[in-house]
This record gives sequence, structure tokens and C-alpha cells, in this order.
Amino acid sequence: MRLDVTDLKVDYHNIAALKGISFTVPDGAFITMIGSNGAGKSTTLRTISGLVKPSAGTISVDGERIDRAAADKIVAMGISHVPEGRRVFKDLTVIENLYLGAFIYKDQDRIDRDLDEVYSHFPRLRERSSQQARTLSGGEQQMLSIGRALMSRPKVLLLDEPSLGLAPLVVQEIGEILQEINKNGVTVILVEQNADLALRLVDYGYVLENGRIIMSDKAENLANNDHVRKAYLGV
Amino acid sequence: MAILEVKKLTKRFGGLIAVNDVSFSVDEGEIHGLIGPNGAGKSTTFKVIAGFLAPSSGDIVFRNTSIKGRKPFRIAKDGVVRTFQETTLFQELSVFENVLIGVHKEAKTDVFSAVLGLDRKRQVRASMDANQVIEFIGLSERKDQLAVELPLGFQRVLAIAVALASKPSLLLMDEPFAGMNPEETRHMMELTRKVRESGVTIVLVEHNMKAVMGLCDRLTVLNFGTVLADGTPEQVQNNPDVIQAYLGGA
Amino acid sequence: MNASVYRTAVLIAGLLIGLTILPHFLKYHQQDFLIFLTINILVVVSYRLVTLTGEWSLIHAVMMGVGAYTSALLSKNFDISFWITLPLAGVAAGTMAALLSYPLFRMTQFYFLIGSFATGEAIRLCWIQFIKPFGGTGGISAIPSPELLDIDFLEPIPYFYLVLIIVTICVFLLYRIEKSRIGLTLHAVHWKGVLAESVGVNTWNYRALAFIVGSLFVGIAGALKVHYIGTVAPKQFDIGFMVFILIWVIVGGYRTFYGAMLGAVVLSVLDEFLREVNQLRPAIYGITLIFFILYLSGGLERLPQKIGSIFRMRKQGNT
Amino acid sequence: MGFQLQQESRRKFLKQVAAGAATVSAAGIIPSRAFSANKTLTVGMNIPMTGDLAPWGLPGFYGCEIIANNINAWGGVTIGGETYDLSIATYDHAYETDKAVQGMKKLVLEDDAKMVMMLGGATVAAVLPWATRRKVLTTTLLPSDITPDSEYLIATCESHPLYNVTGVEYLAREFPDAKTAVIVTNNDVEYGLQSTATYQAAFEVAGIEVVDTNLHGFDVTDFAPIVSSVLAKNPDIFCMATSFYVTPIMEQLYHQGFTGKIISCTLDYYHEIIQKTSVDFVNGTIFQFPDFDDPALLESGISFPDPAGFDAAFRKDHPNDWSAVAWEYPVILLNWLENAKAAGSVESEAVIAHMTNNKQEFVFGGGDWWGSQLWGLDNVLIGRWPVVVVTDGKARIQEYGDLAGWLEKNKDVLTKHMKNLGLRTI
Amino acid sequence: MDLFIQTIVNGIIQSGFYALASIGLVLVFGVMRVVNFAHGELVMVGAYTVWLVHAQHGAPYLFTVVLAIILVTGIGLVMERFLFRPMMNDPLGGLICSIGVLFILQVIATYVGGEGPSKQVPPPFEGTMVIMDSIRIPYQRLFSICVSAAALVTLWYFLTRSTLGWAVRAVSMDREAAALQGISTVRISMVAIGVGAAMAGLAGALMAPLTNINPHMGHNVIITAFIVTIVGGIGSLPGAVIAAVLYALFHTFVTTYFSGTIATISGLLIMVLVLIVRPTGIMGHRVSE
Repeated sequence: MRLDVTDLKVDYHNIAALKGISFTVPDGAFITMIGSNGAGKSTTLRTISGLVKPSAGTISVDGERIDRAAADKIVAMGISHVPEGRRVFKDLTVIENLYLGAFIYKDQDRIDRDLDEVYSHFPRLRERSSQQARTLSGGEQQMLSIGRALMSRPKVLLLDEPSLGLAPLVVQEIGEILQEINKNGVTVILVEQNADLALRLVDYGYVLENGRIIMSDKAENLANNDHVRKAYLGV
Repeated sequence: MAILEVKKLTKRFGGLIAVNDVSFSVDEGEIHGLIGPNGAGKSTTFKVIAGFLAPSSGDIVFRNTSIKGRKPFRIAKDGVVRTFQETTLFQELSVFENVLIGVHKEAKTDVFSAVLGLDRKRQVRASMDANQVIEFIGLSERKDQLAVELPLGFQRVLAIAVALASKPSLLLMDEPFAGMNPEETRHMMELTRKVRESGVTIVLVEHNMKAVMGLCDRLTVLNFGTVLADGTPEQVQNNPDVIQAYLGGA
Repeated sequence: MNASVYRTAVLIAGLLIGLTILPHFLKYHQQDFLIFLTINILVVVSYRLVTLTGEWSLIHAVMMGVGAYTSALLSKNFDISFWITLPLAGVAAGTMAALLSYPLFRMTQFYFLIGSFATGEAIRLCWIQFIKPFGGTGGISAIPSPELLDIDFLEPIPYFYLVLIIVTICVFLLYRIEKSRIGLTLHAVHWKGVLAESVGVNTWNYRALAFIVGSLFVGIAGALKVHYIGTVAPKQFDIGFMVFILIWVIVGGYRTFYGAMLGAVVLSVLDEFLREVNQLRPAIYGITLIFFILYLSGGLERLPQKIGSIFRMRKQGNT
Repeated sequence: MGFQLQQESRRKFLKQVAAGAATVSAAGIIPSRAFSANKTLTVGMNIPMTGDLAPWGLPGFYGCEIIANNINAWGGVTIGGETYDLSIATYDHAYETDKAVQGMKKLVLEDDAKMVMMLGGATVAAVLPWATRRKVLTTTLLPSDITPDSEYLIATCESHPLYNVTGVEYLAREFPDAKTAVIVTNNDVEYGLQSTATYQAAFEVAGIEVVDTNLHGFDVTDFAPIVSSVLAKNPDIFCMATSFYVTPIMEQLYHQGFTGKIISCTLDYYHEIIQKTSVDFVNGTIFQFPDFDDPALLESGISFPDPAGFDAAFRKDHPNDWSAVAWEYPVILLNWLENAKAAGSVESEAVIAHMTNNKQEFVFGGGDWWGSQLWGLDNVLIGRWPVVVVTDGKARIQEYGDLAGWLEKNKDVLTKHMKNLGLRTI
Repeated sequence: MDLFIQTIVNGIIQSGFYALASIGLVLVFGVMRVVNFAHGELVMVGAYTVWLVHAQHGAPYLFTVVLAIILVTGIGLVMERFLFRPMMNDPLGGLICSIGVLFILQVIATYVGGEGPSKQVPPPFEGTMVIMDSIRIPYQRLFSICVSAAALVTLWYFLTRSTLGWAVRAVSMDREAAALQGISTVRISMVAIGVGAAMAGLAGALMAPLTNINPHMGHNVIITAFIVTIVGGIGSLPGAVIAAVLYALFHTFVTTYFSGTIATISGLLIMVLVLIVRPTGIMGHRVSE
């Protein structure tokens, strides 16, 4: 599934958060957006998934406009968003969270097969399937959040800062799983402040500053770019 | 001489230990950086110092007095004032009014004086103070604009002006460079130095390494809620632990 | 700047002169109506001070009752002159507010709304429960009217002038407070409490201050009302009246100082016209309220602006 | 004018009204003032017509309308040589004091009402200072509104709460084995507590011990706990002192198996109570307000014109609204008209003077001015008051009790209980 | 001792009403973050429906109970569509709108029933069950408590065992995250207000034969519902049910042994106390930091 974003502008309370960005993500790609706080990365994802309405510009999937659709309809189109801060449903159990990820589907057998697949990515979730989500550790909650998104069988997976506040080992583990998911044919868009992690995982990257894309290139090129090295890799 | 000492500070949220036994001190007149990866406990430490969170244990000593557990407004009165990560301003008020609110200590009044106008002298002086700060920070030309109408960079500047108006001796700056372009970043760095030169000690929590390395006299690096390293920017940059954990071995 | 101050002064002076001669053109029962309306203006303006910090309290009507009961009890049981009980009514309501501010301001927003409602209802039920001294549901009657020279304050016009003077003074004081440093700080507490806190504003103190001062003035309004009617009863200060205060402010608008006053005046006058269809009145109120919330959320004070913008849009459409 | 002569003209007038009631209800004539050359005599009603207390205002207005229509249909009323058409002006104060004040002034000064009828309580207290000074003849259904200064306030019909003693006297005489009682009532001052004090006094005089008094608020939705609580005292008599919640309380008594005597101030809408419980259960309940189709109202000494005809006329237009006030306001109106006719003037001073200086006939017979002993002024007209008992599912007058006699003997007991409850007495 | 047991029985009967009447307020607040001040009036409409259709026009009681549920649910859905949905981001606006609805419903009730006395509905189930010669439960009340309990158990089952129920809870925990799972928050809002209004309608219909029916009866209902909601924890359904039972018992006991007004005053004070000590209620978790 190809994602086209054209001249996207977003205003938050009169402040321009996105000042017109355009990019295309080809089917099956794994890309990242890096940039500092407030650069517009999260806003980009939130606009794609329909949580925020753009003031101008278009978003389309395989040529079909989605920028006016409601968030729940966009999920049904195959775009799933793992929000920043995990946002699992804390009073529900792990399995209830996962079932809610498949809310748009009715076929119980198929849902259970999907569940098995998610469990195969994250065996720890299976162990804790009947626990309340609030009892999970940060890393487990992140896994649950990703697993929940996978339950909707996304063709495009949007991830917002999955490494936030996690131990390096867990970050490593999640990174590997993301690559696995991408290999299964899911387009992945990863937003990260941890530029180093992001650039090691993906094929292609965009650098956002102040609501604009200031640079885009293959990941290894970006990692070697002077500006990126200074600004985001601290070297 | 240390103006601020953080002693064995620990902060728990439920079972999670966000800050674990953190100690460091800030000398009078320096710009002290507090850095670390996301979730390292910087913001929590910062909030505890400014009184927005109560510490689980440990102590915070400002000018040899413990300010632990005091309310934020009280700590601000003592002279420790913070800025906010997001642009937190009185959006629908003008630049001047924003700064005027900052001049709280001197302009504070009671109902009787307010009604009878007995505080007029004090209010005039407060306006003068506000104007002075606006001039110092370089916003004179935009004095009557509404805060919401300012470009992002100027909003950040204004946020610092509001804080300065309350005459702090220690300014805690929370990611003032986030989302700024190089031009704005350069301007903000100059401004930060200027603030320090006016006699205010600064603690800076920041991700922007260029700014941190360029500005700070000393750095404290946090990781997983503990102090990983402490020292000058050069020392920290060359510390293998820091490179390993924080910069991820890049 | 000076020209606008001058204009405002002329406007206010004109308004006051208009109000001074107005009762002479009114029917007898309308003069009473004018008295109650003037008192209600003090009620909404004092409520405005409370809402400046962003909290919508549901206890204001009961605070009015606290003032009313205080003045009634003091003047009736201890023969204290109205001129002393009037300020004491304010002091009593302010003191009650001070006592309640500790528990109430531990809550914010929705919790504060419900908490203030519950506290008010509890106070009101106490007036019903404790017949000595509050007189139960029947309340207290035969409250003496003010005495001054040989003026007959049982007649509406003299009492109206008395009310007009006191309310004008109170409204002026409230205006001074709002336009002072305190008002600025209250705005700050409302819009960005944390930021205000971070520059040394004790937000809790300011919320309490607004609540106490607002209650003080509404206590005076309560005393003014019951010394005219001669009776005070718990029903006068029930949630129904509180809802009306809220409606006046919402319909009038709460962004400017005069918005709430405008709402009280317009709706009260409308109310008098609707007496013919008494049963329907609440529904008309309800529909008005919903209409304003949905389509005119700025209240009446925004009406000219809205009409202007519609007009401009038409114009643009034509060209 | 001699008393005999006055009696004669009075009978004629009442007959006229009564005949009207019959004709109007039978032929459905709606009198029209358009054809009348008479002046208009306006009487005001400053009453609740909306809100919680509307049931105690609105039916009274309907009743007075019937009376006024009858009078007008028969050519109006002649007072002091002038013939008037009677007009009822109303103001709905919804039981709010500030509205009541406005209403009073509107009725008197703008509608030119010569007399204003009110329900009583806080709204009367609110209008009193002005009405007294303006010498507006005001009437109330609550004698307890009378104060030493309220010269122009009269209570000429309902003897609330005094009449309660007649029911207790009857009960004590007919059922001498009943020795203990409980009282349940609203805790409002105007109605509930007044009644409670009176019942307590009446029980004391009758030698019945009150073992529990339960005062409840207006916020009760479930009476099960209250009824359980008082029934735990095993009383012989269950007494209800106000009307607001009689139905749900009776229902609870029924369900909780109470088998003793029930006495109540009112038993409005008792047909509904029978529907919710049973005829057998409600039978024998003693209260104070007769149905107006009761044949006992036709006996001599009862001065209400054609009660059954009035009852029928009322129920024809307002089948569900009958309550005691439906006939009480008309009684007050008729009494005032008679006195105005006799005095030859509609002005308050003349009418009041005539009232207090001449023998008045109370609606159920008898007629004495009373009140100074308790409230400071003799502006309450008391007389005989009926004791009503539900018999075979129908309210039937058993006897007429003598209020004046009881009060003469026992007013100190009454005063004591009123003081105990914190009620105003002189 | 009999009085004690009878009081417990009375309290348990009452708790069913409290829970039914409160649960809608909790649901709607949880999912939509709006305080529906007209909630008591929804109960009132349920009671009026029974009075009008059953008592006045002789339709079977059970039919009118269903009718009341349908009618009140309809009113709830209309409120959601035309008031609460446009007011989504303005909790105060939603509250004020619901006050407007409150007035309108009261006036409609007044027109339907007239300004006369409180309406009464003869109990469809007559007689009283007597246990051990002293404990008495009228069959009408027994019926009501059984239906309330059944309704609450069904609701519980729905919320804890069905995907749609999880979705309702998910929306009340985190609206945005729920939308990201493909859950239509609009649809869930409709479900929540529909279920809440249905419960209110049912409560009204069950109460109708047991209480005075008048246009203002909603006032007491909303006070009770507030207390139950606050004490139970805003947005917490288990909390609301537990609080309803506790408060019903408390209120019944205080009414029995002291007085009804004292019971209400102390109920309000307990609520304020809970707000002070633990603003999120006994069972509630903080809605958002």
C-alpha cells in the first residue's frame, strides 16, 4: 500500500504545527521520521491516522483520499497507529486489549489466528494474557500496544516513539520485531527522537524541523550527514 | 559556591522508580546542563526541584536551606523559577501583560489597596520592571502583540521573560531549544548567556546537544534515573559510559 | 485612550441617570421587578468574580442565602440596624466561603462543580432541618425594613434608590478588583495555573480570594433582597435560582465585565413578558439556553460581532 | 341592618349562586360579559398556579371561576346599589416570595382587586407589610399566618391546623382502646409542624400517648424506612399531619401490615390510595375534609350553596383536580361578597369592619372570631368542623366537632406544644 | 431486631433503584465526559410513561415498562446527537445543554399530566410477601428489585464479557486510543447514552407504582445519582454499583433511626468528604493526569 502525503498543513490552536510537508512511502517500505520535540513528527502521524484534521493538503492511500475520514474508518482502511506513550487500556486485561485491536473484524476464528501470530511475536503477552494492562511493565505495555495495532491487520503501521523510556535491551528487542513485521509486508513508519536507533532499523529517513521536512535520504546517508550527526546524534 | 544541592533524591511512581538516589550540585553563576536519553528522569528531577512533584526521599537545598516539599509558588518566591517544555504562556494576553504577571512578588496587592488604588505606586513600578525585562530580552517592538500571535521562537523568549520578571536567582529551563531552527537556536543561546551574565544561575534540561555543549559549564548525565556522569562537556563527551548508554555507541 | 475613558464615563453617567428616573415611568409591580433585577445584577457580577479563576461554582445562590439569613436573624432577634447587618451579611457569607474554601478548592472543574453543589445543598437543608433559629421551610418573616430619617423603605421607589446606590458601589468595587492586579492574577490562574504558580502566584489563595470576595458581595445582595421582601426562606436559594444565575452568565457572556449583567437584564425582562405563558417559561428558558450554547457560545456580548461577521460574509459572497 | 334581615338577604344571594351552579352545569351556558352593562368587580388570587404547590392554588381558581360565572350569568352582584360583574384576576407566584410581592401590587394597583386571596405561608408573610399598610383585605388558608399586626389578613375558611382536634376527639370517643399514637409529617413549618403540634395537643387532651413523632423532609422518595421505624413502636394509632405524601405512606402502612387506626389531616385523592391498597384497608380512616357530594352537607347549618351541584360542575371541567382548596377559596369569596353586600361597600375597611362587628356564619355552621390567644389577633373564623371517615370506599361525614369549645378548654396545651416545636405563638 | 432486619430489606430494595438510576450518569460521564443534569428527568419520563400509558389508558404494565425504556432511550439518543456530540470538547457546554433539556422535559411532563397533584400508579403486582411473620416485602417491590438486579447483571455481563462492552470501557479510559483501534467513538457514545438512558427509563418505570410522580421528581434522583457517582468513583461502573448499595443502606438506616433530612445532609457531606480525601472516588482511577 502506497502512502502519499502532499503539502500537508496542520494548525494547533492557531500555531502552525505542520507547514506543508510532502512525502511518499512505497508499499512495504520501512521509513523513519526524526527530529526534535515539537518538530511535527507526532503531528504527521496523528494527521495520517485521522486524530487531527489538516488545514490544507492531502493524504491518500493507493490514490484514495483519506484526509477527511474519521480515525476509526482509517483503521479499517489498513492504517494502524501505535500512539506515543503506549496508551493501553489499563483496566482491561491483555487479551481484552488485543481483541479490541481487532474491533473492526467479526470472524472469530481469523481473529484468534491473528492473536496467535501476535503472541508469536510477543510471547510474554501470552503469559500475561489475563492480567490487567496496568500491571505490565513499560516494555510489556509497549509490546501490547504494538500487538494491539497488529490485530487490525494493518498494511501501514505508524509508530510514535516506541523506545520512549525503555531499557536498551527492550528497545533492541522491539526494533527486531519491527523489522520482522516489516518483512511480512507491512509498511512501517517510525517516528523517533532516538535517531540512532531509528536510522539503524530503516531503509529511508526524513528529518523534520519546525514543521517542515528539511532533509530526506537513505538511512545510512543520513547517519553520515553532518547536520544530522550534530543535531540528532550529538556527535 | 553551590547555590543548589540535590541530595540523594529519589522519586517513585507506584512501583516505578523514576529518579533513584540522584545527587548533584549547581554552582552560583554557572549554566548547568541536565541531560540524558528520553525517560532518564530529567523531567522528573526538574519537576521535583521546582516543587511540582514531591520527592519520595532525599533533599533539595537552595542557598543552604532545604526547599524540599515546598509548593511551587513558595519555591518561586525563594528565587527558583522554572520555564516549561511546551510553550506555556497566557496566550490571550499581550506580551506586556504576560511579563507583568511574572512581576508577582513586587506587584502583589490586597483587595483594599486594589480597590482604593493605594497600590498605584507599586503597580507603576511593576510596569517599569516589566518593561525593563522586555527590553532586556529584546521584545520591545512586540510589546503589545498577543502572545498567541508570536512566532514559536519569540514565544520561547517570552516564556523566559515571564520567568525573569519574577527575579529568580536560579532559572530552571526545560528544553528551551526544542523544535527550534538553527537561527532561533543561535538567538536563544545568546539570550541564555545574557541571562547568566545578568547574574542568574541556570539549570538547563535539553536534548539539543549543540546547544548543551556550547552553553553549559558543567553537565550532569542521567540514565535510568541515576547519575551516569558529571563534569565539563569535554569530560562527559569522552566518558565511555555516556557514549555507550546515551549516545548508543554511534 | 482618554476619549474612550470619557465616552465610558458619559455612558455610565447616562445609564445611572436613566436608572434614576426609570422607576417613575414604570407600573407599580414593575418597580418591584426593577428592584429585584438590580439586586440580581449584583448577584451575577459577584458570580463573575468567582468564575474568573475558571471554576463554575454551584454554591453562589446559597451564599446569597447565608448573607440573607445573617442579616435577617441579626436584625430580627437582636434588633441590630439594617445599616450594620448589611455589611455583616457580606462578612458572614465571606467567612462561610473562607471556611468552605479549604475543602472545596481541593477539587477542580467537574469535582468542584459537584462538590460546591453538594455543600450548598447541605447548608440549605440545614436551614430546613434546624427550625431554631432558621425557621425551617417557612424561614423568617417580618424582617424589619431599613430605617433612615423618615424615608419609607417599604415603598418601592425609595428602596430602589437604596438598592441602586449600594449595588452601584458594589459593582464599582468589583470592577476595580477585576481591573486591578488581582484581576490580572485571577486571569492568569484561570488560563495557565501552573505558569502562574511557577512565577510565585499562590493559585490556591487566589481561587479562595475570588470565592470569598464574590461570596461577600452576594451576601450583601441577599440581605438587600430579604429586607425588602421581609421574608427569607430556603426555597429562595435553591438550585433552581442557582441555575438561573448560571443561565444569565452563559447567555450574557462571560468574557467581558458587562456580559453577565446583560444576560441578567435581557432574560429577566423576557421573563416578565413570558408571564402570560407561565407554564411554558422553563421550556423557553431551556431552548434559549441550548440555542446560545450551540450557536452563540460567546453570549449576547458577542452578538454584535457575530452579526457583523455574518454581514461581512454575505458581502463577500456577493462580490 | 338587623341580623334577621341580613340572614334573609344572605339566603337569597346564596340561592342565586346555587341555582346558577345547577343551571350552568346542566345547560352548559357560558356567561358572556360582552352583553353585560355592569361594572366589573375584581377579586384577586395571588396563588401558586405552577410548580410544586400548584395543586393548592389552581383548583381554588377553578372553583372561584364557577362561582363567578354563576353570579355573572344571573346578572351579577349588587353591592351598595351598584351591580357588578365579578372578575377573578390571578397572579401565579409559583410560591416564590419576590413574585408574591410583585403579584400583590399588580393585583391591587393595576387590576384594582378589592380583595386578594392567598394560600398562606412565606408568600403571605412577604406581602403582609405592604398589604397591611395599604389596607388590602387579604385572605389566607393558614390561620397561623395571623400576627398581632396583620389587621387586614383574615382566615375565614380553613381552620388549619386547629380542626385536627375534632378528628382526635372522635377517635378517642369511638375507639377507647387505642392508647398510643405515632405522628409522621413533613418538617415544614407552615403545614407539617403546625399540624403536628395540634395533634400532639389533641392526643394529650384525649389521654393518648404519642410514642414517636417522625419529621421528614420533602426529599423522601421511599417511605419504607420511615414507616418501619415508627411501626416498630407498635402504635395503636398512626397519624399523618400533612397531605403531601399521604398516598405513599398509606401504601407502606398497607404493605407493612398496619392494622391499627389511621388518622390524617387530609386524605386527598383517596380513590388513588384505594387503588394502590384496598378498600378494606382504607375504610375507617379518619380525616377532616368531606367530599362535596356528601348528603350530610345538605343538613341545616351548612351554608355552602348546592355542594353537590358545585362538585359536579367542578369535576365536569376538571375531573382530576379536586382538592380541598377547590371549595375553600370559593367559601372565602362568598363570605367576602356577603359581607360586602351587607356593608354596602367593597372597600377593605368597611368590609373588615362589618365582618368583625357582625355575627359570621362559618361554612359548616357556628362562627366565632378567634386567634388572639395563639397568634395575637382575632382574625380567624372558626366554627364546626366535620369529621370524615372512609366508609365503604367513600368519604362520609360522621359528625361536626366543636372547635371553639375545645380551644376554650385546651388552648394552653396547644400553645405548649406549638412552643415545643419552635412555632410562633404570642 | 425485626426493625433492623426490615431496615436491611428496605435498604436492599432501595439500592436497586439507586444503582439503576445512577449507572446512566456514570456511563455517560465516563464515555462522553459530560455531566447529564437532565438524568433525573429521564427517570421522570420513564415514570410518566407508565402513568400515562398504563394507569391512564390501561395498557399492560410490562408493555409500558418496555415502552418507557424505548422512549427514554430515544430521548437519550437525541440528546447525544444534537447536544452532546456538538459539545464534545466543552464539558461545561454539555452540562448547560442538559440543564436546558431538564427544563424542557419538565414542561412537557407538566403539559402531559397537568399542574395537578402528584400522579399515582396502582401497583400491577398486589400483595405482600411475609417472611417469619415480621419481615414484609410487597410483591411490587420484589418484582422491582429482581428486575433491577437482572438489568444490572446484564449490564455487568455486557461490559465485562462482550467486545462492545470492552469498547465502551476503552472509550471511557482513552478516547483517542480507542479510535485508533477502529472503534467509532460516536457509535460508542450512542451505546453509552442509550444504555444509560434505558436504565434510567427502567428505573422510572419500576419506581412509578411506588412513588409520587411529578415533573420535579428528578431532583432527588439526580442528587442521589451524584452522591453514588462521586462516592463510587467517576467513570467506574463497579464502583457505582457498590456505592449505590452502600449509600442505599446508609440512607435507609439513618432515615429509620434518625431522620430523612439528616440522612441526605450526611450523604452530601460524605460525598464532599470523599471528594476531599480521594477526588477519584472509592473505586475510581484518576481519569487523566
